[in-house]
Amino acid sequence: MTLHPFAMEFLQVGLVVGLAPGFAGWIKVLKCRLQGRAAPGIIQPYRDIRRLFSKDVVLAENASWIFRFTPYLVFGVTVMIGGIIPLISVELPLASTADVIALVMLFGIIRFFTALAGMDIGTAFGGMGSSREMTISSLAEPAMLMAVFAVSLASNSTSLTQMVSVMTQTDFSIRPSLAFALAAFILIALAETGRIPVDNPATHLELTMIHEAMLLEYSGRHLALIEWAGMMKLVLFFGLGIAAFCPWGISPSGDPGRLALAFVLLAAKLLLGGAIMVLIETCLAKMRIFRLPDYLGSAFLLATLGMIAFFILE
Amino acid sequence: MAHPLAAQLNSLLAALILLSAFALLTQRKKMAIVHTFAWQGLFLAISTAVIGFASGEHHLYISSLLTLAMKVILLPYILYSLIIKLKIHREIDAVVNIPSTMLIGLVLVVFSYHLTAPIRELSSLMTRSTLAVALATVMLGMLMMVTRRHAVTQILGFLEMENGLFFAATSATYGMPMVVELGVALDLLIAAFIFGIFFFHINTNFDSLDVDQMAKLREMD
Amino acid sequence: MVVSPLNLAVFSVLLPLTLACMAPLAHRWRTIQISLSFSLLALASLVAVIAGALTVGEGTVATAILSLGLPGLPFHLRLDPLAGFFLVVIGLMGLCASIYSLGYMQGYGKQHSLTRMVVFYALFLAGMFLVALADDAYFFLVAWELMAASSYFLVMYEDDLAANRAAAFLYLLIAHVGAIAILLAFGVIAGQSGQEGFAGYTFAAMRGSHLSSGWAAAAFFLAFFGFAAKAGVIPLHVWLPEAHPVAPSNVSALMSGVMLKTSIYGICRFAFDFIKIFPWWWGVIVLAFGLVSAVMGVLYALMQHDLKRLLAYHSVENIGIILIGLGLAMIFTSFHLPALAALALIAALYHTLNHAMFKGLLFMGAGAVLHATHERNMEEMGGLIHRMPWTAALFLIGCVSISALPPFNGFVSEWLTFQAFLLSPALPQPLLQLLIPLGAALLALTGALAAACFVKVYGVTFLGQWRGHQRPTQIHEVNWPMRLGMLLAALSCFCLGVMPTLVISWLDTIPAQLCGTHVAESASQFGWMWLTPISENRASYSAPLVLLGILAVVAVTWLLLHGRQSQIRRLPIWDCGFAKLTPRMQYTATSFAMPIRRVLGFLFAVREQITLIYPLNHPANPERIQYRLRVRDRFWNWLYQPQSVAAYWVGRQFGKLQHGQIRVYLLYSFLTLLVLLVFLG
Amino acid sequence: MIILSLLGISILVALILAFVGDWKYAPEVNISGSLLTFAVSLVLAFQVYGEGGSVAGSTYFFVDYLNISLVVLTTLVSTTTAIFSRRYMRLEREHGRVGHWRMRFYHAMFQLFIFAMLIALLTNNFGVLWISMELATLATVLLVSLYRTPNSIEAAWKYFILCGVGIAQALFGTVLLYFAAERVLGAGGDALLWTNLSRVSAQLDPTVLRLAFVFLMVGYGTKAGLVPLHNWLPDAHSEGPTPISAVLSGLLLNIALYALIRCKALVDGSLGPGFAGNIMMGFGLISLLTAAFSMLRQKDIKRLFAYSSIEHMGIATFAFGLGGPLATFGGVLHMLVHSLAKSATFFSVGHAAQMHGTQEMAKIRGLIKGNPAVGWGLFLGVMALAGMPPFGIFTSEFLILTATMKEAPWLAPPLLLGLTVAFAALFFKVQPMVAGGKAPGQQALTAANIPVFLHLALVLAPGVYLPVFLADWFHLAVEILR
Repeated sequence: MTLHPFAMEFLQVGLVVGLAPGFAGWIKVLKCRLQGRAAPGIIQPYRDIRRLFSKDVVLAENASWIFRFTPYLVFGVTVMIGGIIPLISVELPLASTADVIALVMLFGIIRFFTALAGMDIGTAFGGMGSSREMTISSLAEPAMLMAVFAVSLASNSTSLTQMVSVMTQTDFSIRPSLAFALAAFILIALAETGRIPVDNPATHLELTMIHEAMLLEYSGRHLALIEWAGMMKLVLFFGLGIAAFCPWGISPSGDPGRLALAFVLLAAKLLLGGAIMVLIETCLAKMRIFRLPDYLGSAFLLATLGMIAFFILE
Repeated sequence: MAHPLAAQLNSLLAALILLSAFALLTQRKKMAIVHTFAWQGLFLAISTAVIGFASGEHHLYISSLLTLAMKVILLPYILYSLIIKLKIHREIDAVVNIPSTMLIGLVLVVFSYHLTAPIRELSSLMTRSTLAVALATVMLGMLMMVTRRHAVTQILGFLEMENGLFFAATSATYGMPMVVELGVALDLLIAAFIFGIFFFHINTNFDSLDVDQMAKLREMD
Repeated sequence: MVVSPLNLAVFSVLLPLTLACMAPLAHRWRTIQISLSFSLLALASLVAVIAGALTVGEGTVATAILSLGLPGLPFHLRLDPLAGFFLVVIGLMGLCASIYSLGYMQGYGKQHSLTRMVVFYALFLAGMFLVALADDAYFFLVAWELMAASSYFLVMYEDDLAANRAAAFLYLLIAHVGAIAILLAFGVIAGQSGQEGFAGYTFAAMRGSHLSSGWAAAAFFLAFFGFAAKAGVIPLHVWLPEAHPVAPSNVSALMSGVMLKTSIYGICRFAFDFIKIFPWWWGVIVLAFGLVSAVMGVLYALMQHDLKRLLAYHSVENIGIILIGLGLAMIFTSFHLPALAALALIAALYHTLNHAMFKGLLFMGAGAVLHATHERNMEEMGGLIHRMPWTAALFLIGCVSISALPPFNGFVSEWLTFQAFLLSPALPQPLLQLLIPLGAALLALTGALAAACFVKVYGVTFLGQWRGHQRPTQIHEVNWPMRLGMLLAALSCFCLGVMPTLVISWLDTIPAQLCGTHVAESASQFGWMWLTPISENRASYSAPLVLLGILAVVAVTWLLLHGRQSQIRRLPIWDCGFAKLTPRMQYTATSFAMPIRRVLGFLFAVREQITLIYPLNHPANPERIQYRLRVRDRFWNWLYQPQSVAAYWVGRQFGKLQHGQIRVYLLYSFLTLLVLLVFLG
Repeated sequence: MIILSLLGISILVALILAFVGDWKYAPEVNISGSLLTFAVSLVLAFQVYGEGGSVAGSTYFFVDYLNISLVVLTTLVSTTTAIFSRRYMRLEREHGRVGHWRMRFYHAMFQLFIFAMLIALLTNNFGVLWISMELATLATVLLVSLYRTPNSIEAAWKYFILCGVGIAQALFGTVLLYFAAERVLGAGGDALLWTNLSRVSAQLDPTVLRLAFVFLMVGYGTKAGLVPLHNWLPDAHSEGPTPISAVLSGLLLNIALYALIRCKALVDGSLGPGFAGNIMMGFGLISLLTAAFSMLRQKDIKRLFAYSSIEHMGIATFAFGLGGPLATFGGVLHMLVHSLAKSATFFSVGHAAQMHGTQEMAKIRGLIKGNPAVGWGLFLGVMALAGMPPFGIFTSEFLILTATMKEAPWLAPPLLLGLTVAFAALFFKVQPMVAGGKAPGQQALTAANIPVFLHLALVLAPGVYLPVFLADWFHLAVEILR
């Protein structure tokens, strides 16, 4: 027997929504270990979210409906994306609702409204956060697109399922273009998910904040939704990377066995990827904001090299 | 039927006209200029009459009489009386560097000769050789208008051009059709009255007839 | 007479023209004049939309010849899918803007003659319709200049400010230079077609003409120059940020949303209809201009804090995006890849329609803000969302659309453009294979910057707290007609965004006409819900599903979270323990754009100066700090200053000839005579 | 017969006005006289159209499609100008700028001027053409100096001398023409008749004609205000009373150009189109460019439009020089519409100057607010002159440009440069005068609007719709010149 595609769809969404806090916890734990601190434990994020949900909401006097609507929208979009990126199987009914470019734009929605929410209260910090966030993202966008382009050249498609099936079905070959693109993608992903060296998710030092600065005024369930969505976003970026660069194991059909295997492999990849990210974050220091152009410029360079490498070498 | 004598007479008169043109170009005194102009008119009238006699084109007699009346008597008289009335016969009229002016004049004569050469080839008239002189007179008149800064002398230059034209008409084609001759004379008459009026106005507005004073309307700043 | 699309179109032209003649009669009764004339104009626009929609839908071609015009060259009319499409674009925006004007014009006092507005507005509308309908060079130019002149008078509507007059003059001048270039282009084609007299000046003859490559290039680039001057393509854009802000907002909505598009129409006509066969580098040049305009346009927009000026610069950007699509289409055509060309063309046209809608919406919104606050400077605004909820909501839709965020319409066309970019590997030209993707990167940059820019616009204008000096309590929501106009535009933004497949299958006759292929069956092979430009394996996007999915999740979470009881407490903003926060402490538009100004500053002429003002008694610590920032358009000093200087220099030289002394004049004529005699006598 | 009556009426009116010109109803007399001539000219026009071709009045007069259209134009513009000058001169009189005697003089000379131009148009004889041109000049010289201010005297003097000298050269050209003709047609008056000359133009001696045309070009070119012979024109236009400026630019320049194209037609007959054409194209382009750039830095409103007249004359000359049916058609049309538009503009300009008591553009502001009719009249007139469609000038310029693109594409850029600069200059100067708030000390006046808007309507017509009979009318007129 094979699972019905819709079943798989719900399964995957469930996985993303359910495992995201766990993944965040895993990263926290690793980090603490690496930095020789006592770790709160993997399920700490679940506790935080529950606590936040149970709290009342405190709103600034002049918060408008945008401020209150944003968390729901952010959460909704993130879940939607979770249903689109093929993590365990390519046979997702929603997979064809958006190709990579559309996915990037969906992430764009999240950013846009978060930034608006940051401006809504009218504090200096919110504005600063939004301004920096939008700057970084606009500088990251071209690199992102070049990376996508370099990858799409191989499979001659921008739809993720197609990429996955092409890579998994054709026998393995070392592609310099993909290597370059992967390097570029990692740099961009760090920037987009607001990790060191671009942004520090743990800090609340006003002048270094970027992403957090936009969320300063949130509380209660709103904050919970946004935090949760943030964790999912991290997972999804990993998922995107996995689907684009090492999709092996993602099952082409709804056969439960393959699915189980796919799930195990996915978990392994995630844990490994998390570990790598933690290493990066621990080894690097946060950059000054006006060094970012160089950082994202190099990402763009790598992606372009990937594209050129495809035309020249392959 | 071409009288050799008439032809020679005509060339002589042409020479005189050219001479008077140069004289006009270089004279300093107003009165003298007016007199010279009258002389030129006289030569013109005579030559017209001679041509008329020689060629049997009798309407030329009329035009010669017209010339006599206008250019020898009327216009000089008007100018004369104006100069007296406006008391401007003392006014000096700077001529820019006479020798060079004459040199340019000579060049112009040569040039007009060169220009009219082909026409002389075509023409069969006995007066054909004098067309060059006519054109030269026109150009000398113009040169005079360029070099003189006094209203009266400018007018005289203008009238000299008129003479040249008239002479050209007679020498090239034994005179224009009668209508044209009359019309030209009429225009000349009106022109005479107009510049008469203008002398008064200029004199009253600029208290001198020096045209170089009239340079207020200009583009350069 | 039988009701055919062409007749409808002609009706929609005649109605405004007659209105323009009749309007002065009603100048006594202002309200009647407003309501009657603008509702009639709305009707005319509606009819035009219907006519255009029918034509595009059925792909019919209708022609007519009027008894007016030149002896050898009567006015020709032609309504083909391309023209029909632009009729729809113009008509839709005309409809919204006219309804909007019903309310907007109420705001004008007695000191501005309403008649002038009505007359020139009507002429403007009629002119734009005629541009799309004209089928011979003379008629086209007449319509073109009618459009230019009437919009010139509209820009100068509030003519008591010298700045407005200067802007109008600049606009008219550049428009006229463009018109002359277009005239030359027609002249080249007709002159080379070898026809006698006027025969070469009908578009029919131009379609048939076969030019040598050199003359073809001359014709096309003359035309491109002319149309670019109208479209505000960089570096011919300087008039645009001057003229659009000073025009009344209903007019700037039309100018920015629609009038610029007529030049896109012209470029399509010349490239795909008249010349048809051209080398690939034409497309590359168009593409390059498109990219430069897109990036520079959005960057300059980011630096603005005058709301309407900012929107004007965004028009430059979007025209750039449209040109990118056109350029790609031309490249693909020149390599005989009609299917790909069709896709790129569709992308360009789709964006044309979208931009008309959301830019119109945004300008109308800006007009509403202006109407309510009498303020164009964003630094003086803030928190309007509380005062004018309708405008805020509708303006937000415009922002989301122009920032190319799904599921709204801006995204669809930009996504299609990206798809067209990603098809470049199909080109047989290795250089292009490598270079064109970089263009895609620039387009991505543009999109992201646009998003940043509109976060700034919306955040500074509508969110936060009121920064202005006057009491915000005087600010009120705008009247119903204005809301209705904006609502219509917003709705069309939404529909165009959610059902792209339907739109594309409607548009399909145009590539059929210009490129000779269809895209619709491949585009909607997968059901109307999925948009698959090439094939389902290539790329796919389903706006309805995205919308539904997001809405579903949002609804579920909301229900879940509001099932439980938990109240919301409203408190003052946390001031970090400092002294009381004041609205002046908010992030301003300038500060928002600061990082980008720092990063890409070399593209602007930025002048920053900080002066510390010390009190007299103790000069140790400054009491006030003055900060002056001036960001200027480099192109003005580079291109336009020198020209005017040169013109005046030449004028002065000619002036010197006119010396005042009569003898000098005599000398001139004498010399002229002599010279002529010497050389010709 | 009709021709004679046409001329008779105008000279008669001139004589009457010479006696009663300062009478209270003199303006009305003036108007009715012009109106009468206009009516007669219309009759004449229909006769020509009826007989299809040319009507020979007598040996000395003749009418064909070309000159009758100019005759009708002349009488029409003279009528409207008379209507305009009624209001205008009354105001001048109230401001005390002209007295009784000068009013009489003004009216008489006005009609005499019209008379001279009609002769110039209708005559068959090149000699008489010359004479009447001279007469027209002389008639207007004293009108230019009507105000007796130093400037007006200076302007009139320059006008008198320069045009006198120029026209003298034209006479020399005429003599040469006669010389050439005489050898074909034999001596006597008939040798200067256009009707004969055009018949035998092929046999005329080329070398003589070449010389003759140079003189005629310089002579009549001076009257037409072609650069560099134009220096009298701005002064004369700016200093004379406005109605005179209107007819000078609207009519006299046209007459000069008319003489020129007649001569060109002859010369082409024997020399082929190249020779005369190139000279005229050269003069046209130079005039266009010089005038356009000079317009940029004008301060006096009437000088501005004087230069624009030079510019348009340049365009027309260029068109005739270019030759070919399209360009010549454009040229003829341009002459007509330009004179209408220019005189209309001058009417508005005159009132604008009266409202502000100055011709200095910097002091003229807010015309539309002050007097909408004057303001819009000026604005629309300028749009017409700048070549904005759908005004007729755009049509003619369109024709000329298209012909240029066909015959001589490399000449299109300078032509367009000139047009663009002129456009910029006109709008740059006029827009601030028309739009915006009123100038201090602007006084209201009741303007004469009928002439302005009548002209503008007539200018608008050919841009939108040219009746068939008018169209082939012009085509036949063009045929005459080829």
